[in-house]
Amino acid sequence: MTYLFAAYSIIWLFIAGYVWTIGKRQHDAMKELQFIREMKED
Amino acid sequence: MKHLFAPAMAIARKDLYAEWKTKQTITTMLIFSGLVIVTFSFAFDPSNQAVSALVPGMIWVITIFSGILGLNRSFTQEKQNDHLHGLMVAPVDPSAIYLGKCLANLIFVLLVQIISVPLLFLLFDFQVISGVGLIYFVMIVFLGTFGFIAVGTLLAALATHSKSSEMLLPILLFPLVTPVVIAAVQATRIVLVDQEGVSAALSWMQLMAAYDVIFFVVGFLLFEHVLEV
Amino acid sequence: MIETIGITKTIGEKMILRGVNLRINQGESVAILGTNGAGKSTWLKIVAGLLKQSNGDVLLDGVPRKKDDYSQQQRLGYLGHQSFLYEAFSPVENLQFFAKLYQLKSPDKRIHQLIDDVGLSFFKHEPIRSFSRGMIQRLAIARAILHEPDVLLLDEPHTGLDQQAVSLFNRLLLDLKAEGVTIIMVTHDFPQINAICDRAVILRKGKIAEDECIRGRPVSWIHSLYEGEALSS
Amino acid sequence: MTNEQSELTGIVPSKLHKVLLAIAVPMTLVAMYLVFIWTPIERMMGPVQKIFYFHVASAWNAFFAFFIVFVFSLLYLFTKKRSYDLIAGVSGEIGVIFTAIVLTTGPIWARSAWNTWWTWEPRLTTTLILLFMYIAYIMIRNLDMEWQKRARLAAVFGIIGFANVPIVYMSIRWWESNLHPVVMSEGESAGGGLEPSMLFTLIFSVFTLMLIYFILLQKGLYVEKLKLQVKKMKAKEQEKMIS
Repeated sequence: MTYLFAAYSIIWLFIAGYVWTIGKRQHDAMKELQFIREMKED
Repeated sequence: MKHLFAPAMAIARKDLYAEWKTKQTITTMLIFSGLVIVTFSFAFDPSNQAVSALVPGMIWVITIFSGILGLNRSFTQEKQNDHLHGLMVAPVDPSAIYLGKCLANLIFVLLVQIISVPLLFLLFDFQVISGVGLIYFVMIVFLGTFGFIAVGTLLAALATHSKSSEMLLPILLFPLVTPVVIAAVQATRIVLVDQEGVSAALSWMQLMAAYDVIFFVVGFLLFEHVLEV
Repeated sequence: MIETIGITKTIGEKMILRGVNLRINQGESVAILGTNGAGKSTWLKIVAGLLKQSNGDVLLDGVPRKKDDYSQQQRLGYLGHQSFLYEAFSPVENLQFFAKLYQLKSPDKRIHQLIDDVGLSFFKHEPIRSFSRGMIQRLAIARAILHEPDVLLLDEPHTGLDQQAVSLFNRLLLDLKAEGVTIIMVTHDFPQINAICDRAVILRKGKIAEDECIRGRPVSWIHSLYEGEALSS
Repeated sequence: MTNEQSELTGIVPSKLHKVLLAIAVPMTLVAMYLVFIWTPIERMMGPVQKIFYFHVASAWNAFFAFFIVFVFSLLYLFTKKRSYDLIAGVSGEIGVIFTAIVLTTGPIWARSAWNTWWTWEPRLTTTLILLFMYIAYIMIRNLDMEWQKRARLAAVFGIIGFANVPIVYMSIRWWESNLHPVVMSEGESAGGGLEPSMLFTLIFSVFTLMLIYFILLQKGLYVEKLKLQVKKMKAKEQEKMIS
């Protein structure tokens, strides 16, 4: 039974991990965008 | 067609002739395969009878690792003076470059095998096969090597675009050649170790032949996309 | 003869060429000028068939260039930054290899003639590994005109040549010009433009900025044209 | 500001994304309910057998993801449209995630069912080769060069990689059947011996993961496009500052 739970936690962990990577990419892109905006205003 | 075979032969001959003059690649490949054989003899006691079961695997380890060296050279040497551009501005079908390079690489690897495989048999005191078995063995070696080179040439051209092509090529190549490696090792084992299952060896050879055809055609068709600057 | 219509080329995010319309007639010798990154080499590579344009057409005698039309390719000679020559081979062996690529029939006589023309007769059978830049460039031009092209595309051919090599090289080009070969040259070297070319095309930011006849004009005039000060007078 | 906003409107998260997400959450919950509670416990293997549903579903979706890579690689080579290249790239990444799921849940299952972590079972071995192949694919995608060239190289690899999959599977299967004539795992997931409720759960799991695949694909694609847009704007600004 523990094996079963371990397996399903790993599955969701992997997917969550990928979602997190995408989120980080988006976050970085947004930060960059903010930077460009500030540069524009200068 | 006119722009395919004649230039392909010219390119293959140019590679072989350049190699004849410098003897760099072949020497490196031979020394490397010699070192692999010596390392094997340390790892597995050559006087042990059971070790003969490992000989088929060793043949292909030598082929693949020394082959990688040759494949890497094959295109990195063409980058020195932008030689590939010189080939591309000529009225030459891009696939002719693939064809010529395949041929030259195939000959290099076969030459290395002709020297290193008997050496392996000798050092591991392997009983020499004869007659039909030998013919099968030669055919298996050829089919396996051809498949390896067909994929390897395409991927070597792909990898040269990277700055660290020497590191990239093995990573790209090994997963793709697994079928041919499995088939070649199995068929070689059957022919060399237990001769009873020749029919099984035949079906492995069919698999290799199919692989060879598929990847040669794919390489032939896709090569122009790998070439463009 | 050669015509490019609305050529654009994007490499990475950068738009290198933004619609180049240029028509070059048979027998003209044209210099393509421009600052670094103006797209002149890119344009030349597209005409040579090394790069594919993103948009637009390259016409050769009114026929669009196709990648599998090898008779068009046969009419072009291209000399890039690099020599394309194999260092382990001698001049004769190098030219023999390219003669095979271009499928010339009985090329030996032409090969030896060309090697004599570029003044490498004494080194015919030496591997070119030990050659100087000037010697290699001479052989490279021999390679580019080996198959007697109608159009010669040169990418900064004078860089790294000493005075003597330059004059020999220019004489070669002028001979070719007299034979009616169209010469298109990307360069920065104004005195050589003056010596060889009839027409100057100046690219700025991927577009043609100036297109002038320069025959009989002094070098300074070309310079000011390049700087963008000269008005057509 | 308006100019900038108009540049970004092309890539705002679409409504479809929200709809898909709204379907996905309940569907996932239902799938988990089906897997853990609704389906009967298999007699031979016990509850551990329930790993099977998502294990197989991940495998199928990994194949599907790689098939998408293949299709869009082909499309890219013919049309040279950047969005096709992006789709292939994101799909390859998701495929690797699914493959990793297959390769971690497989051993867990094997451990409890046959008391060994790894079996050189054809499907599992093929999946391992697939993982290596598509990691190599992602490595090509991360090469430092202009995107047109990188996309072209990646597309070539995506095509030959996928063409290789059936051959890898065949060869490993033959190799296996030569190694141990009685393959212990034969038929375990063939679907023939499954109870209807189990089959239903399996199919439901497959669709759940496929929905998740599409959501990830869409989100990944959106972020990639956003990154591109930002990069373009940055280049523009830099050009302005220089001149």
